[in-house]
Amino acid sequence: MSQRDDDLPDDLQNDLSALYRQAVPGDARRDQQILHQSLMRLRWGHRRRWLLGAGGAMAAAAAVVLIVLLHKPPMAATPQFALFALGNPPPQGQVDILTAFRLSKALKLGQHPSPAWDRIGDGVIDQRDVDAWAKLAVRIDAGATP
Amino acid sequence: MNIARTFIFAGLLLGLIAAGPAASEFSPFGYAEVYIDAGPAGLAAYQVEITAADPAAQIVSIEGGEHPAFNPAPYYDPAARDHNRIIIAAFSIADVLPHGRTRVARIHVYDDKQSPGKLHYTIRLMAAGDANAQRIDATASIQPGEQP
Amino acid sequence: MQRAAAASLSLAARYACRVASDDDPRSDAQLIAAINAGDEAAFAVLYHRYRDWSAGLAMRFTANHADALDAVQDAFIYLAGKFPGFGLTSKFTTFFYVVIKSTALAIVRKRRRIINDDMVLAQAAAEAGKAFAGSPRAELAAVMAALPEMQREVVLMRFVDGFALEEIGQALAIPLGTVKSRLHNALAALRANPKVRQYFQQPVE
Amino acid sequence: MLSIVKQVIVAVALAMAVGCSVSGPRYAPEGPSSMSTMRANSSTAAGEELWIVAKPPSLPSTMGADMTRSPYWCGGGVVRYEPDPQMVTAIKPQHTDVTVQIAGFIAVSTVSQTFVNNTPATINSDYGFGLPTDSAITDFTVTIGQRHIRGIVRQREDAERIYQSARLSGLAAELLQERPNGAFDVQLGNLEPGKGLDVQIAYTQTLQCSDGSLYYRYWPTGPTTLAAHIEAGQPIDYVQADMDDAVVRQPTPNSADVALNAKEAGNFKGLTISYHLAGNGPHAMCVTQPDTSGGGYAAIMVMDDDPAHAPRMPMRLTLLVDMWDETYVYSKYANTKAIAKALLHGLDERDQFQVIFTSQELSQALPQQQAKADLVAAALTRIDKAKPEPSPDALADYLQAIGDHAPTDSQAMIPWLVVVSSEPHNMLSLTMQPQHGAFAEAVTNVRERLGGYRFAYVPIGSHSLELACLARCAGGFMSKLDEPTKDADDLLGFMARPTVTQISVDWNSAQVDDVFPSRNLDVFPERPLVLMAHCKSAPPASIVLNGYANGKAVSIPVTAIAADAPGIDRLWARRKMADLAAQYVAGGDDALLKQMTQVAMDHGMVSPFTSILLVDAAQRAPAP
Repeated sequence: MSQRDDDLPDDLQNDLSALYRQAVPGDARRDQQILHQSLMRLRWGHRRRWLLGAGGAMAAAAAVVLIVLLHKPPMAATPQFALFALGNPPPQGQVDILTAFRLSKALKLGQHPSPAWDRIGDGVIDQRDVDAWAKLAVRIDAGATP
Repeated sequence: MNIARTFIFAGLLLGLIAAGPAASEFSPFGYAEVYIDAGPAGLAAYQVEITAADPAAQIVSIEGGEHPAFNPAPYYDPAARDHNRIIIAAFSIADVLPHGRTRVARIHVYDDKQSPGKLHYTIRLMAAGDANAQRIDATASIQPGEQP
Repeated sequence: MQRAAAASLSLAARYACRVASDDDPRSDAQLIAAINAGDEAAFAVLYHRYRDWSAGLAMRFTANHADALDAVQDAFIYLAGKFPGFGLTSKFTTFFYVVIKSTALAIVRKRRRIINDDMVLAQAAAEAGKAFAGSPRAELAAVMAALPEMQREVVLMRFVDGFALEEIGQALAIPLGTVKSRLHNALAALRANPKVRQYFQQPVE
Repeated sequence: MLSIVKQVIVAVALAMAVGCSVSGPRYAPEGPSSMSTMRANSSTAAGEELWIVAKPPSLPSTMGADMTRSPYWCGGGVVRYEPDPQMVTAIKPQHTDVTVQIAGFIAVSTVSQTFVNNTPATINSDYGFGLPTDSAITDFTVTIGQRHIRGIVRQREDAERIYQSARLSGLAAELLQERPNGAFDVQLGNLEPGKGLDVQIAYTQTLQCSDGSLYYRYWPTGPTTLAAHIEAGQPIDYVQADMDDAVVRQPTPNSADVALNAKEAGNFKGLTISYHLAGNGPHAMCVTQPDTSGGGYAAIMVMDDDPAHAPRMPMRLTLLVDMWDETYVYSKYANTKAIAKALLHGLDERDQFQVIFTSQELSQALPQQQAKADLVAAALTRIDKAKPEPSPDALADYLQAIGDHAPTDSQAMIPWLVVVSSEPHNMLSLTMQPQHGAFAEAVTNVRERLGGYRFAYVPIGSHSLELACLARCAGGFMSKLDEPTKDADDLLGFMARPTVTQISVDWNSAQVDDVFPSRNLDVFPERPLVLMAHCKSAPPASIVLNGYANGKAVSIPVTAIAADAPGIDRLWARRKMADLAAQYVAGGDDALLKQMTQVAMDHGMVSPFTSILLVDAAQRAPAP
């Protein structure tokens, strides 16, 4: 490599700088956001230390919340209940949209459907089971397994 | 005679002009409106199976209906492997339900063989229910929509 | 957690309000040692020390202010993620050049869904001349854009960023000989190009 | 055509290769993706395990950490005015609304974004986004005014043809595709001036797991509201969200809620929601989903990041040091040497090692040796002295080194094909160049010959695409090296310290017929195991995981979190497709292509073979 390769005319260097070193205007707000994110990231490196304490506190808070929830009175029933009896879901071959609708309505009315309605099998009968019954109803052919 | 020939010629010409645009207006896209007539009962749930007569037709989208109770897009089989056939269904627990004939859904169709606007569809009502989720007598119909 | 976030934000706000001029006497290595020890203020100093340098460099690859600032943000977040336990094995700028380039290219790729870095860099190089349309600088930009990326990059690192040849080798992880040969070939191409020959007609001092 | 098919196949495998990768042991930064150290959460496809360790300064975007995180709903979509398709501007979501349901380690996200065409002309927008890897799109709905239109999955070519046809005839149309590079994009056709629409996309993903925590991430690109509900199925130690606008509450010991209302447009760099499971030792979760035929799916995650459960085990390490002279700007054999030396420094006397220098044509092998200090020192010296392009007389050493598995043609004579012994051990290949020509041989070799090898790959260049694909084909994953010394030690410590090994699953009488991965079911610190299974019968309510921890047999009973997690079937399907892709790439016939398409169609899944199409045939945009 020759000496010439390690030097360039000033004009050329200046023009190169003008072309490839364009200044980006300062933006205090953006600086703040960048620093904020960076400092949050910095904290991740140390998170184990302070999270152990925070974890205990949150667990205690969760326990309190749980107690409150356990003492919450159940939803009051309305007189309409008697008008609508859910019964059991039909066998798979006879499931249609009314199956899902019945369950949805029963849930809206605060009824407690039998475990047979637990389409998902999570021990809780809710809107997710309604969707599962509805999806079953509209399958062109049963079974998604290739 | 010359006048008559002129009229005939002009008539043919007008006919051609009229036919020209019609011939060039073929669009492979169309849609069909799905109606349920539940009579006086309020319609709270429906399920229908729709088949386009042309096996080459492809259902490309499903749209909800006009009444707020059935405005969301209905349930359907996402796999929908039979392109010209689909089962759609919806229910509503809204207090205000449609009575009489109401458009519950719209299917959007593609067919590059024949205009979906002229396609023949069959529709089979699989279920219809009232606000108490009791089965009700209803009729389902499907009608190709106007070209946009 | 929320307190931590709020504290971080207020701290960030305090430091963001500082004037960008760097009046901290500590060296980069000392700042990094302080950050390793948990001194977040030192990180802010490092940020302000290199914010403009980083943004200017990112602009080269993104040709877009917003993307350049995104690249700077990603780069400093990445840097923050290396603490504690981060140590410099070269000059900070040598290390950070690679980071900025990497984040900038990732952003441009993502924005334009281009997966080939050379395309990104060639576009950025071509963009550089647009602001100077009709001037000799536009000619220079066109000539630079025509250089192979590996040569153009070495020229810019040497004469715009002021890296020593050894530092270029470290940053690009190429042997010193390769740096020299790329620089030599690039400058030979510039000298031979009539569009920029006028730069070389005056003797180099 | 064939090359396109191959590209798609590679894309399937690639998507899954990326899908195996999640955040690093340190929470991997989303910034300079190609610089971050990563660990994978699972070995996934059937077959052996291939570890790929990359240092990719110019990593393709789909291989970056970005693609292993939550989606970028890029504001900077490309908008082409008609009639000038070259004219480009940007369309940004005015608002984003996200709901997230997390069941154990499975998250279902529904992202609704409002787009308005504020330009003076009808536009076609095309914006790309990355989804979390190991994720699947489950729904695509567009709302225009009061009209809700849902798209339908169609074969990719059909969907694209119909979309273009609709667009050209002035109909509002949308197309959601998976790109061959593993990213996704949405095309919005004929969005009229002044009009807007809401695009809603739902997707399912597995969460990243590290340090006993599970991580969900989302990056707002503008004003965003997000509501997440976590149902862990076991006690949660603590929950956190790292954006200052986020509000966290934990209503029950097993569940939590996170709410975010980010009013600022722009520069947020992501919300990370994480929850840490109570207790130490192995954590296991099982999430199930019934299908419509009485069967269902189960997704299982096992993690154990406690180093105390992972004593350092003796290793057999073979280093394949590529000395092919650099031809790419990023190729650097000096770095290869640095990594090789760092790895050797990490050995202890119980380990065995072998160094093989390779180039594009020839290799020369040092003998298999005990990692005694003097022998390691000698190897280090040899590495120092190694020069590119070894001399031809090294061929004999090379053939001797590879013994019975000598490749039959020079093209196949590439580092991945070197099999030094049939005994399981760790093999690290430090290679500069991908060997496109012998891809099928490589896959076959990895699937059929390498057995229990733990095979790491260090491409000293920007060729991660093929390697990631190969990794997936081999049921492996991709990780990256950042600083040779630090991360090589890290890698060795990691490879030599399995926490739970030889895991088997007692499905508790459920009839399970397709599980991915099917072999090498090991757990490492920072590297959980994720299994996806299809059940012919109802998914199990509980399972038992048996394995070995610290040399002792362990049993981990797991109660399934039965959740309506739409998409577990699709997550399973993607792995099924990847396994079919691996068979195809390894020389399978074209029937496998049809099978892959069928799997995607059966599951209503967006894939390289299938897209979601949405056409509004009832509304035509005015001519531009």
